[in-house]
Order: sequence, then structure tokens, then C-alpha cells
Amino acid sequence: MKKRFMTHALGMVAASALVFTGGIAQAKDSITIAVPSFLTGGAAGPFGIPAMNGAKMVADAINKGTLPAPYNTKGFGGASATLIELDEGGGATKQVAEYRNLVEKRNVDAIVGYISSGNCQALAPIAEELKQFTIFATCGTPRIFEEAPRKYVFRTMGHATSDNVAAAMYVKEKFPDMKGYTGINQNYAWGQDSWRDFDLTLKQIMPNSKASEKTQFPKIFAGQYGSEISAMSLDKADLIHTSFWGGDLEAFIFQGAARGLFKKKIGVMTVGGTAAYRLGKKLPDGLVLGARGPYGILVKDRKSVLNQWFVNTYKNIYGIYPSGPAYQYGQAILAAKIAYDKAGSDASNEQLADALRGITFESFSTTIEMKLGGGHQAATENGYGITKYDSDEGENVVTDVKFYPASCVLPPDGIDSVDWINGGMKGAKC
Amino acid sequence: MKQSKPILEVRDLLKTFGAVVAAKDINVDVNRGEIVGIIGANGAGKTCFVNMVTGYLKPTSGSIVFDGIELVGKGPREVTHAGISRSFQVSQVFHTMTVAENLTIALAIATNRGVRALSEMETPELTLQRDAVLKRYQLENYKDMTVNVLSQGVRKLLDIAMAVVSEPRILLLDEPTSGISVEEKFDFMDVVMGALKEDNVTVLFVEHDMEIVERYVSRVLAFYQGEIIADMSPKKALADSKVQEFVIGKRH
Amino acid sequence: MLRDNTSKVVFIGGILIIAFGFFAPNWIVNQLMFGFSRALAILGLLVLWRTGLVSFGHAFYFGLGAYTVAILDIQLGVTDVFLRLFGGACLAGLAGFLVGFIMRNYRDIFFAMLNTAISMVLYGIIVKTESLGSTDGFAISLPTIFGVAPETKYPLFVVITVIAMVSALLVNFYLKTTVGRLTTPIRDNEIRVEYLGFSVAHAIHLKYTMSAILAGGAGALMAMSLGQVDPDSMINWTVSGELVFITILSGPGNVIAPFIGSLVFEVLRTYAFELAPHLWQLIVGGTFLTIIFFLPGGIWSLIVKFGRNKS
Amino acid sequence: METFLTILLDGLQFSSYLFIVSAGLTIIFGVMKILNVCHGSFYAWGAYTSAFFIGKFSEMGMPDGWGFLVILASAIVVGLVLGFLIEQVILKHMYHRDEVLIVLATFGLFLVLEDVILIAFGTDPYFAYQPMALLDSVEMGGIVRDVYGLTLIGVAAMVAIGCWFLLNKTKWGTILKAVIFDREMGIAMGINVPLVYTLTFIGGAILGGLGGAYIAPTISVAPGLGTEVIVLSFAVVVVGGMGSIMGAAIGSLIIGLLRALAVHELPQVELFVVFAVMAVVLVFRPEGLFAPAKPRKI
Repeated sequence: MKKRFMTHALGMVAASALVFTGGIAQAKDSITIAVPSFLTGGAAGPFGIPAMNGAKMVADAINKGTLPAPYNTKGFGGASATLIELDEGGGATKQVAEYRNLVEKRNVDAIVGYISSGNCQALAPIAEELKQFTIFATCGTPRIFEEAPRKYVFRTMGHATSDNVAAAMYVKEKFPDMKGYTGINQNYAWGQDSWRDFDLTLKQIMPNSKASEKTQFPKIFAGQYGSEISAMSLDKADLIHTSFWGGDLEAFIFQGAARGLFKKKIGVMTVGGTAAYRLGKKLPDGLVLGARGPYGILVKDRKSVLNQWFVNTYKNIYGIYPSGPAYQYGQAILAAKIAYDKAGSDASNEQLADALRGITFESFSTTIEMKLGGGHQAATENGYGITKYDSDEGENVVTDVKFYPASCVLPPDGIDSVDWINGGMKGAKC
Repeated sequence: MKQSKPILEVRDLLKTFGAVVAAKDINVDVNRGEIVGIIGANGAGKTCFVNMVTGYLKPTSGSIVFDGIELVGKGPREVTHAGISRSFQVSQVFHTMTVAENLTIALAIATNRGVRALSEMETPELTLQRDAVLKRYQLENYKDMTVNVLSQGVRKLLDIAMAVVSEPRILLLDEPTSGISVEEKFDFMDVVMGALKEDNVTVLFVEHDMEIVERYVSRVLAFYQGEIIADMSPKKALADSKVQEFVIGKRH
Repeated sequence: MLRDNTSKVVFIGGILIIAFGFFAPNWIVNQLMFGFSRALAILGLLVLWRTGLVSFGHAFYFGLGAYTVAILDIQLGVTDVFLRLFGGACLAGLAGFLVGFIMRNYRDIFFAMLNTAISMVLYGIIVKTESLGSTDGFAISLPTIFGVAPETKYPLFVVITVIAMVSALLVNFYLKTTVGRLTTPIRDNEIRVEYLGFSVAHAIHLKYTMSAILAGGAGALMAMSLGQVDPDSMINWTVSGELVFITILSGPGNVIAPFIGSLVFEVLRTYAFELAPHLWQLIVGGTFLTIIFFLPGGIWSLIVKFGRNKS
Repeated sequence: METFLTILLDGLQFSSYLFIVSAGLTIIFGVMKILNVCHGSFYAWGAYTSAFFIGKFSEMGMPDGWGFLVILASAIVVGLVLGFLIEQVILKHMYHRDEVLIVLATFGLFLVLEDVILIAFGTDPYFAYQPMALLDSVEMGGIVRDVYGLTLIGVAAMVAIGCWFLLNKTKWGTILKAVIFDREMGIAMGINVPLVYTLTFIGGAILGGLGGAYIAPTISVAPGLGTEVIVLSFAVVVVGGMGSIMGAAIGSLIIGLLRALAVHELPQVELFVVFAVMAVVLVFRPEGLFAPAKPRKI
């Protein structure tokens, strides 16, 4: 028994020694980037793993210098990056503890990632406290840059407001006769914000439609929605909004489709893009599908060199088309490269932040303008399409794709989303 | 010996479990300093009587008055506080602790009532007291042994010693010699009775062994089918025809 | 022999650790803070465990303490570390006192499960209530100490260590009192305890309330040292499981054991997470089983053995 | 009326699900006095195994109807293999230990098995929609329902009747009841208690696996699905009374129907309902609605 314990203890000592030497060996020709993503739990398959794949693929290409121009220089400011893969699961509190370990124990140079809004919201103040250069890749809640100015934290994609404002506008354009709408969203910041923005926008732009009084907010990862589907089937509303994602979304689509829910009602799925490639024929036709911006299935056919590189390389390596999270993590890594290229591989956190603040850059599928939240929050176009199974190709496609420019679906810098929508979306240029 | 007022007055005690009558019409007065033997066949209601007096069972009706206090409705703890202790047919001690620890706990609970339970348990005075008890009950040799490894006889001694440390005025012993070999039983009872005499306790004890009864008690209560059929001196009782038929006869 | 020196060891060890923390890197200070905070809850569970009671739901009190700090911070703007701690521990203690009226009648697995049930009720309420942060929880500002907002975590670390020391000493004293010694006796034979004149229900109620106060204090300190609370990390049944796990890991031998056990757990989890991010549950669960099977006395029994071999 | 019927059906369907997953838990508790935390693992393993093989068989071109056989086979295989291994390798050596320690051991096992699933099946979710697609849907009370979901009610009824029959009409039931009533007495009567334990544990494991295997076609089978189930089945068992099949049935009905009512009429309180029922029962009948009062032995 004692022996067992001792080996254990020795193992730990050895492990810590490894980590320390790793820290010392770090020089200007290499940097470490921590990439947190869901590696376990229901969100891993649809979100976490593609996201991690996107990050690895892009980092690898950067290390080798094989990205298309203008990003064909080797490395991050010349340094080659090692990625540390981390699980994002286990709750915000655990992530806070892990984040501190990343910074204070493992001395990573940059942290790029995070899918859950709950995690991002908890980590933003910690990142500021520790003065750690951090790029949020996918999480969506607008609160991060609205509740306090940030100095070290960035987000390289649009926030949830643009998803839901764009969804409302798309609905107005394609379904002008829609009389009533209801929603099913997860019971946390992401779901609550999404529903609120969608609801408020429709109140502004389609004042004749009516929101249902009974909107559903099941717990995240609930998995079974039988009663909710019944309740929505009986609801008079002719449209259902959902910001479900990952396994929850797929379960909901299955269960809803089996019960003809999407034949009777218009389904609007702001994060539906991740399901498109994975579900194949099982995805019902006629869903309004978003990808939280110009990513995944919505932009598969964009002809730019960068986009074609991304789509083809990803398909080659992983055997499937890249979904939204792959793009989002890929472009966050790209943003890190841009910051390092500008500030140098030995740059301080401040210098890196200065380098990224307020810039505009060309990402794989779109142009990213870091113009909100004092130059920390990206503004991008956002769009929707309608699903259709292409039986010739044996895969899903989207039709009627329509994109709205950033200035149309996002508030100007310094104005909170809710105030902006309630104020009639002043200054929106559509 | 006799004093004007009995220390324990039991009146019209009745205990039923559904249709089964476990005790009926029990009327007993016990005087200070008496040593009372309770005899009867298995299931005659002896242990039931002890359990009622010590608050383990609540009588269906009747009253038990101890030194002017009504005991019916009180639980074991309150009965103990009032001044009645008991030992058990199967010794009830803390079997994973040593003999010394058992006694220390018993003494500490007896001494530190109420808020004083939050004062440090092991004081030098307590240790002295404990050693005195160990000596009086001839338990010194077993002091540091865990109860688990001890013989039934030693456990029963410990059981009784623990019951007595609270300095009760009445002590009820439920079959003190059961499980003790024939050779040991008189030695055992000598130790117990000698120690109890020092403390001047009134004792009621349930016993099957008529030799023990004859030798140690001043008065006998014979139970049959939940009722007391004889209440007299041991000599008379053993000669009594009813006792012979219903108590002794059945046993042999 | 070790037992007699417990107070001294706590006192000297505490001072040494405070001095060490001044020079130690931040992450080690963090681990110590987390470990010591959680250890308070373990102290309470140790008191229960010695009595033969294992609660599979003490995350209820842990979470109450943590959320009290969050509410004090966000709703009332209370920043003082002692006020927050006091609030968390008191609320948890009050809840423990009330729940104790039910719990004191239950033993064994029923005790364990009723505790889980009650903690899950709180979990259900918080997860569903937007104003209580639902699944996201709250961020908590760094506490002030005597009105001063510290620049680093070190002062908070000192406060936590001192509170840990005081708690260890108090519990150590409690375990020497008459009611404190009523652990094995209650486990062995409740009837005898009653007949000796002590109410088992009262003794258990007292222990239960104590453990609730300690768990509440632990939650409050944890919330402050992490700067974040959320239901899955603070109240869910898995958290209760973790607390029990650390109790078993530590062993019931001594009030110092919970502190060692908590630190070992903190380190184990950190490295499991670092070396095998996919498999940290397997490592933690495997360790758990190993301890249950091969080291029932926990880490403390190793220390005792080591001490014996030496002398 | 439409709404009423819908709530009733929704409630029954959810109750059935709850009953299937909690029946195994309560049986194991009743006989062995073990609160088996790794019941959630049986559920998860059942779900993964059936989803995996339904997918594989479908790829191989087998008719979709085979899916039902796969479901049953998965439950039995998972129950036999996991149940047998866990009981023989871990639990058997713990019966002399504290009950609570056994709970903790099953908790440790649960953690381990969660990650073993990841090793065995990877992180990608599995879909096994074929059996659900095969049965199509019907319109009832103005809304479309999938027939597969409705069959859940039948499966639950079969499990309930099966348990009742086993306990009350067979020799095995008599033996089980003797052991449930008093373990020592069982031994004294010459019952091979270790064998009873092994078989009970396997039986409970099969029921846990069946819950997962049967629900798999309706969900995305992804890591972490066992955690939720433990909490739900736990709530059912606490409400119904630990160790009582009847209690589990009534507990499932109460929780399932109330939850359906909440989703339709007051969605905000949906999750809370489960725990509110639990809290109310705990306060007024802490031993659950149907648990036999446990005699305290002197």
C-alpha cells in the first residue's frame, strides 16, 4: 500500500518537474497556446471536437507556413506554437480554477477558445485580473463586453444579438405572414439572451406577430423534449425559435421531426449549422438555419482562396465538411497569429492586446472588424438559409441564403444590445 | 429495613401488543435498599416489566411512580436522569472500545450533564474515578482490552458497572448471569452484589437461576402470563405451589 | 502520540505555511487556498463520519455558503471577508439546525440519501431561477480585509489559513469534550448511550449543525478564493460525492488529515486534468476505489504508520 | 380536452421512462441495501451499445425491425457483463463493510465507467433513429405523436407486471422477499444469499441498461447522459420509498404527470417540480410513500 502511494507521489513529482522544465525551455522560437473546448459531455461531438480540429488544423498550417496568402509566413511572429488541449466541461467554477492554473502554473502564452457563454462570462473578469491575453472563439453572450470594458479579452466572432436580429429579419423577409411565435431555449445566459433578443427584435419589426406566453426553458443537456414538443404543437404560434446547440439540438430535431413538428411550424435554429452535415437525411427540409455568422454550411461554396483552402483541407483531414465551430476556432487561432506577427513572438500580453485591438482582417470566410466593445468584439455579417436535402449529392444544402451586414444586425459600439433593439435599432444600415 | 414510603410504586400496569397481553394488573411497591428478584418462565413478562420501568416501553395504562415522580411517558434518558439505571440481558456496551474507554464515557456522561458536555472529557478526577470503578468491579486486568475480545462474563460486569456510575437509586438487572458458566456465576454475583452494597442501591433483578435467587434476594416477584402470581420472601416463594408449577416446574 | 501534539502541529504548521505562501508561486497559493477552504467542510464530515454517519449531500451547505457570499456581494455590496464568511457559515448553520430536526432520526444509508435529496432540491431551485444565476452562477469580487482591498491574493490566503487553523483547533477541542467523544459510542450502541443519560438525537443534531456551519464556511471561502459560484460546481450531487471522497481519502484519524487530504485531492485533480484531460474522472474514480479497498484509514493512516516505524 | 389528453399522454410517457430507469435501482436497493450510483452507467452503456449496433446493423443492410432485438440484446448483454463484473470484482468483497462505503464505491465506479465509455465509443454522438422511424407516427388529441414513444408506456407496463409476477407468483419471488425482509433470516433459512445478490444485481443492471437502450433511438447518444438519469431515478425512488417497486411506479407517475402539467401550463417551474415533489414527500414522509417502516433492532 505504501509502495502504491509512493509511486503515486513520485509520479506527481516527476510530472511537475516535466511541467517546470517545459516552462523554462520556452523561448522566442516557440509559444504555447491553450485551447479549451468541450472534449467530454454532450457538446463534445457536435461542437468541441470540430472546434478543436479547426484550431489544430489552422495552427498546424501556420507552424508550417502553408496557409494561403496573406498569412503564408511561418509561425506566430516566427514562433512555432504548441497547442494545449483542455476540456471545457465541468462548470464555470471549475473552469475558473483551471484558467488560473493555465496562467499561473503552466505559464501559457495565450488562451484561445471557449464555447460556453457561461464559461466566457465567468472567465472574462479572471483574464482581466490576471492580465492574460485571451481570445474567445465561439461563446455568444453579448454581456461580456457590455458589462465592463475589457483590456485583455477579445472575441473574434459576432455575439448572439446578431444571430437573433438576423434571424428575425430573415423571418420577416421570408415569412411575412407569421402571426405568432414561441421558443425553446436552454435555461442559462445563452438561451435566455437569445430568446430575449429574438423576441424584442420581432416586437420592433413585426409588431403584428405575437409571442407565446409559454416559452420553454429546459435545463441544458436535458436530452428529452417530449412534453415540450407536445406543448409547442398545441401552441397557436406558427414559428419556433431555438438557440439549442450540440447534442440537445440534435435530440430536439430528431424528436420534433418524428412528431411532424417542423411540418406544422417553421423552425428557426440559430445554431442549426452544426447539425447540417452530421444529420444528413434526418435533418428536415424547410428549417431556417443559422450558423452564428458566415460559417459552415452557409459559406461552403464561397470561392475565396482562404475559404476553399479551409473547406478542402478540413475535408481531407477529417472526412467531413467543416461546421461553424471549426471555422470559429480556426479564425481565433488566425487572430492570434496576426497579433503575434504584429507584436513579435516575445510580446507581452499588453502588446498582444494592443496589436489586435480595433483591427480589421480577412478571415477564412469573411471580413472581421474588431470594432465593438472598444475594439475587442468582432463585428461580422450574419445570415440564414433554408434547409433542403439534395438527394443527388446525398447531403444537405441551404437555399435562399441571405446575409445581413454587421452594421445591420449589431449595435454601434458603446450601446447595449437590448437598449439598441428597444430603441428601434437606430443607425442600422441594412 | 422498612421505611414509611416506598421508593417505587407501580399501580395497575397494563401493556398490550394488539391482542397480546404482555403485562396486566401489576401492583408493586419497592422499598429503599431492597434486593428484589424477578422470576418467571420465558415470555412471562419480566423483561417487559423492566422495559416499562426504564422507559423503553410505554405502558398501555397504569402508573409508575419513582420517589414521587411519574415515570410513565418518560424515555430511557429521562428515567436515567431521574435515578434509575439498568443492565441488559445481552450486554449493551461499546464493543469496539476498550473497557477503560467504556467506563470513561459512562462516567463523563453521568458527570457532565447539559452544557458541561462541552467541557473536556478526560480530566484527572475522572481517571481516578474510573480506576476506582475498575477496581471495585475487578476489571483492572481487562482495562485496555477491546470489548470484542472479552468473555460474556466480563462484558456483563462492564455492563453493570456502566449502569452504576451514574449513582442510581434503583438498579434493574436483566438476567445478570445469563451466558455465564455455572462455575463463574457465584463469583460474578459476589463481585456485583458486593459493589452494589457499597453504593447502597435498591436492586431489582430478573433471574432464572433459583440458586442465585435464594442466595442474594430479600424478596421475590414471580411472573406468569403477564401477571404477578407471588410477591413474598424467597424461601416462601420457592415453596409456593403456584410458583413451583408455573415458574420452576416449567423450567425443568 | 501524534494526537497529543495536534494543537502544536496545527499552530506551527499554519505559521510555516503562511510564511511559505509568501514566497510560493501564485498557483501553489491558489491550490492551498482551495484545499484549505474545502478542508473545512471535510472537518465537519469527519465529525459525522466518526459517528458512523456519511452525508451524501453536504454540497447543500457548501453551496448555501457560497451562494450567500454571491448574494451578499451582488445584492448588498458586502465586500468584507469576515462578514461574508460569517453570513455564509451562519445561513448554512441555520439551515443545518432546521434540517437537523429531520436528519437526527436517520442513520446509515437513509441519512446519506436524505441529505442528497435535500441538496438536490436547492440545486433544482437555483438552476431554474434566473435571478439566482441559473446554470451560469455569479462572478464574485475579491473581498476586502479590514476595509482594505488587497492587491494580491496573499492576504486572503493568510485569512483562509488562519481560519482553517482556528477551525482545526476548535474541532480538535470539540472532539475531546464529552459530547465530542460520543462518536464511536453512538456508532456502537445508541441504546446504551440513551441509558447512560445522553440524548443521541441531541448529540447528532449538534454534530450535524456543526458540520453544516463548517461546510457553509468552506463554501463561502471557496467562493471568495475562486471568484465564481455555479450550481454544478457547488451544489450538484457530484460535489457532495467529492466531499465524501476527500473525507475517505483523508481518513478520520485526526483534524489535520482533512487538510492533507484536500491538498492531495487538489493536486491529484490538477495533474489528472493536465496530463489526461479526457480521463480525469477515471483517475479520480480509480483513486477513490483504491483508497476504499486498500487504505480504509485514508492518508492519515499512512502518516501514523510512518510515524510508528520511525519511533 | 385536447390539452388534457396531451398532458396525460406526455405524463404517462415520461413516467414510463422514469419507471424503467428507476425500477432496477429500487430492486437493487430493496434486496441488497445498496444505493447503486453506477446505475447511471448501466443506462449509458445500454444506450451506447444499442445505438452503436443499431447503426452498424443498419449499415450492413439488415432490416430496421432488427433494431428492437438489438435493444433487448444490448440491455441483457450490458446487464450481464457489467452487472456480473461489478458485483463479482468489487461489491462482493464489500458486503461486510459499511453500506455507505458501498455507495461510495459505486460512485467511484460511476466516474471510472464514464470515461471508459469515452475510450470505448469516442466522443462523437451516436444516432439510432431507425426503430423510431420504422414505427412512424399517429395523430392523437390533435397532435402528432411518434408511436415509438408510446410503446415506452407498454414497455414500462411489461416491466411492472414482470416484477410483480416474479415477486408474487414464483419461488424466486418468495426467496427474494425473504431476503428483503431479513438478510440474516434468509441465511438461516438456507437461502444462497450470495447467489441471490449476484442475480439481483444483474437483474437491476439489465433494467438500467434497458432504460438506456430503449431511449437511445429518440436521443442523441452522447457522453454524460448517465449523470442526469441518476438524479431523476433517485428522485423517483426517494418519493416512492426506497426498495419498493410499487413506490417506484407511483413515484414515477406523480413526478411524470406533474412535470408534464408544468411544461404545458407553467414551463418556468418544470425542473423544480421534480424536486418540489421530493421535498414535500421528504418533509412529511421522509421514508418515502411506500417504504416499509424499518424496524430498529435491539
